[in-house]
Amino acid sequence: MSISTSIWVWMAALLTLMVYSFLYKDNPFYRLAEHIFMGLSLGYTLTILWYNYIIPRVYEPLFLPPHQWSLIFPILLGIMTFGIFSKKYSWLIKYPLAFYVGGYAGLRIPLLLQSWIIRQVEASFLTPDKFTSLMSSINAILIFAGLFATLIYFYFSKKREHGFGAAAQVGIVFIMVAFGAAFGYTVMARISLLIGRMQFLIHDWLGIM
Amino acid sequence: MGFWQRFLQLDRKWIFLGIAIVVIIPLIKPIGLPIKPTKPVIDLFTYIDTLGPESGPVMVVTGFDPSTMPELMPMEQALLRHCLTKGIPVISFGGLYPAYIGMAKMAIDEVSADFPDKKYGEDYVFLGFIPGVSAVILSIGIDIATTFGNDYYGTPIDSLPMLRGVKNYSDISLVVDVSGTSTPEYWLMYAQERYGVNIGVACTAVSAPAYYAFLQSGQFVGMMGGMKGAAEYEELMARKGYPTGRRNATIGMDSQSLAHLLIILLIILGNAGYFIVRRGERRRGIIRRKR
Amino acid sequence: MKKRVPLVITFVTGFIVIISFFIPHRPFGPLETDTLIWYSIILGFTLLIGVDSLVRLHVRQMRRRKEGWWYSIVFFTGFFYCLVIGIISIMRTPNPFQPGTIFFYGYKTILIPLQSTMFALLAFFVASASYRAFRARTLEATLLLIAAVIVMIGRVPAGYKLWTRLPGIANWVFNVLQMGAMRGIMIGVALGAVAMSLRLILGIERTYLS
Amino acid sequence: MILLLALAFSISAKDTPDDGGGSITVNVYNIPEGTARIELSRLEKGDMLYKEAGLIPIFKGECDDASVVDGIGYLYRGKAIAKDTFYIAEMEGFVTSSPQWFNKSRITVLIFLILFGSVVLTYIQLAKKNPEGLFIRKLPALDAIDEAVGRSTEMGKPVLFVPGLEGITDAGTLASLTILEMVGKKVAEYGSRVIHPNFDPIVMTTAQETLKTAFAEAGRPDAFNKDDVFYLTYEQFGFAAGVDGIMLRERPGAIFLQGYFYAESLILAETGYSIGAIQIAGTNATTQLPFFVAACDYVLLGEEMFAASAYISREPRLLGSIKGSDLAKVVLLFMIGAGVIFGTIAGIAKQGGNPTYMQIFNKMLEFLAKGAK
Repeated sequence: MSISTSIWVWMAALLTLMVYSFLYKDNPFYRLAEHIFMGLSLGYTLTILWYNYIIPRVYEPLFLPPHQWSLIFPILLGIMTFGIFSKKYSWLIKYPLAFYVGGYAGLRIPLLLQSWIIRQVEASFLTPDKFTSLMSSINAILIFAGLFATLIYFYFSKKREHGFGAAAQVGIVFIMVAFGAAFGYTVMARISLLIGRMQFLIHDWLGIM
Repeated sequence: MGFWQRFLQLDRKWIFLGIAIVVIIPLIKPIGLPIKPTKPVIDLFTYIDTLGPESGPVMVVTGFDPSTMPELMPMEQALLRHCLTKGIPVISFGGLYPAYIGMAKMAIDEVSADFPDKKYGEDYVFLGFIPGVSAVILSIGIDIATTFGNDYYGTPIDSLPMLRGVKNYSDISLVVDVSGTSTPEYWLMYAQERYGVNIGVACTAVSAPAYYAFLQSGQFVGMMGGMKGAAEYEELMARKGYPTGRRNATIGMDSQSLAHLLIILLIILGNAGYFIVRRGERRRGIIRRKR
Repeated sequence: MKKRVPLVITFVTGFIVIISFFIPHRPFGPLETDTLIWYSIILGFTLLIGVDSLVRLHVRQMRRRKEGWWYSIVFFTGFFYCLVIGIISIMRTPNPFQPGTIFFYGYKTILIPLQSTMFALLAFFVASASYRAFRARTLEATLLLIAAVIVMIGRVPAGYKLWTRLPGIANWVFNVLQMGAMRGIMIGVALGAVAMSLRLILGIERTYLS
Repeated sequence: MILLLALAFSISAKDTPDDGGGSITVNVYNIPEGTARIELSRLEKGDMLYKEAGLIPIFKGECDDASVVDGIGYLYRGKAIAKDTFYIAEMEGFVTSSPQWFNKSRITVLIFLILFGSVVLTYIQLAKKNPEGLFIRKLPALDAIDEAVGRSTEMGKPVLFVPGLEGITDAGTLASLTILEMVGKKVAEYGSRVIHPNFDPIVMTTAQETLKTAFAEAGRPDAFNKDDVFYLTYEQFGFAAGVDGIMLRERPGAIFLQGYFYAESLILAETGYSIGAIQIAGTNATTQLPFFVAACDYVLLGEEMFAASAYISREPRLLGSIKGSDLAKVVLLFMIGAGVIFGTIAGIAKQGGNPTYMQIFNKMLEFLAKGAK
């Protein structure tokens, strides 16, 4: 039992207990920890912003040799976002926003098509090598049935009657099993986070383990 | 109100207390339940195990912050330990976002302390954070030296002996993204699809289901999902007799088991109570309607 | 006029970025990495707007002495402490995340525990949600329940001890039953996102300009 | 050391395909046993001496030389160095690098893009001409919205609408704004109040706009209180804690969780459940859907959010996209279905000694895989 002597570990442990006091009820200690957290994370975001965007992206390439003058445009566009602070010039933000939205949409389309659609369709093809054993054939058919029924479930252009309704029902069964599996997996993730904090409290703070 | 109604109205606090107790006890007195490695983790482990001192370096990318540290730190340390034990040259990349560099530093310091014979610059290299996210992944495909300039400690890339023959992805045998976010998809899109480099993923249990689809279609070489994935990797290391250091993930798995059992019990009890109460109401309802 | 020019900018940027995916030749090929850099510069500026409106919210709370206004003082102290320390450590050492700096120390000992503890709260909420919200009301909910229990028991050493085939079944649920549905959902969401991105580039979707 | 001209060890080089030029791909074949290193050297046309040009990784046997200049001829020589001897591989005929105007390996993506794009655009034009003509089935969650807002106002409680953590460019955030418009109209009719905490400043300003028009259309422009749409914080868990605080203090009767959420989704849904509010969730974040299904009364699953916003607004652009996606799903299903049937026939034919179908099938798969490569 060697309780830690560093005041930083004590501070971290106290803050952890203050946050967990929320489990008992919403109390001033929790509100205190909540506001310390919001204040620090905001200060932290600004520091990263300063260190990661403004210095390497704006200040250095512009003012230090091999001046990249082309960077004037994104910086000008960026400064226009400050238009939002004044009633009169609030329309200025539309220009940087337009560039940001155009760039984001342009980047996503080909990559979404490639990785999320074509690659998944290609992987769903049932090639003969998937039918090596009885089990693998059943599995291949089940995966294909799951995909088929799920796409039917997400089909909005037809009323859900007789045959079509039945396929959608099978679809929701597959979807719910998928959600159940993901839920089960996520319970694991949350518990391991708690274990991480408890290891800190027991091992690093109280020095029991 | 009958027993079951009160039972269903059980205050949340008792459940919270139950979980806390069930998690703390094994941490103080571990039970040591057996761990059975699964295929995705075995695939990742065997791929790295086939590499050796003369094969291309393995790049371990740190992509997690404090909130997902318990699951992902043991994974990163197991990967670094595995490479250093086998003498595989390893590049620890401090990550695509600034928040991760602290984690990368912790991992590399703790692991390299256990390998005094391994020299920095020859057996392992630590590259710091640079802004640009997907721009960074793309430019590593062209030339690592121009992308990073110098390593975390400021020494120029080309003066690091280990990186002499390493120009871009074609010289790297594997990139493992240890990530708590969706960055593995960036590595997939911007590195694997464009430059053909092999990608392994070590992720939180919550993002594992989504990556199974990419694993099954062969886009990922292997995968470690959640603390159990880390424990399996530690188990595979131990079975091969490699040094594992303090097996945090394996110790955690006992608490994980008990917590899961308690939650399953809660689900069963919650539903049992719900059905009993509903049947009770329906019976009383019928009696009333009969009158 | 104020709406026409931004729409043209969105169209031109989006169109050029899409072409540069298909045309590796000189002007277009490297355009993709340039756009990424320009894109993150503008992202940095939008962060500043978020910070401003939050500071104004807390100033309003303090001026109006709304109940619990002194929490805003705690907020500002935390904010300025972190900002000032951050800027100082940037002055001194090039990388504020170098473990030596005070900033990293504050980050490691205060922000880390707070963030991961907040995240670890989820474990408690998952447990109480499992007990109270998790009812087998319908067929679908029952299936979700059964699949969750199988996966939870199968992915843990205790499950392996109970019945050696449990991990295998949990994996089967994952690799087979879950695969088809997850792929269907991914394709559906991806189609929706591509359609939305097309609308944005072609100027059909304009809510972001309202 | 004996200079062994190994017949087996050979080298070849070609312009790197589908690139912006300035790069040549060098391949080495049947690398002799026990090779420790393969050194690559390059001779520029007109020079006399080979110059060092880096190493070829043994495990790949291939590397891209990106330091070449377009249009100049190069000769490559590989030197495989084993323990006590080395092997030389040379090539005849100069190679020049050149940029390509079209990346052939992405032809499939281009075809998908053009097909899907034109289908969506035609549907949008169709929807403009006659919006009623395009049928979309009614989603049960939409009736629940009426019921939820009605019940919440009867109890004299406000309605809470949480828009998720993503910015204005996310499909889920845009769909949530359309649903916000419908909820806003309902709340205005019932004379209640809607609280809208925000994570992204641009979404906040857009939401203020949306609610102002919604209240005006419901004939109660004065009832809209701008301060009900406010900025909370920029940090994920600070936001979750802040919204929980609002739930516990304001005690809303109905809670809408619409948009792209991350791990904090369960904190919101669980606290909402604990104060007994009707919760209607909707998200395109596939990893968070299980929590909402477990803890909320109604959930719009991924695409259902887009369909709901199309159904509510009957906007041609939204209707067109849903109909376009539906048609794409049918086409994809037929493709996979045809692939399955053709694959099995080819498989049987192959057993029966006639492999031609199988070759066609593999060529089809290769073409598709090229798009995915």
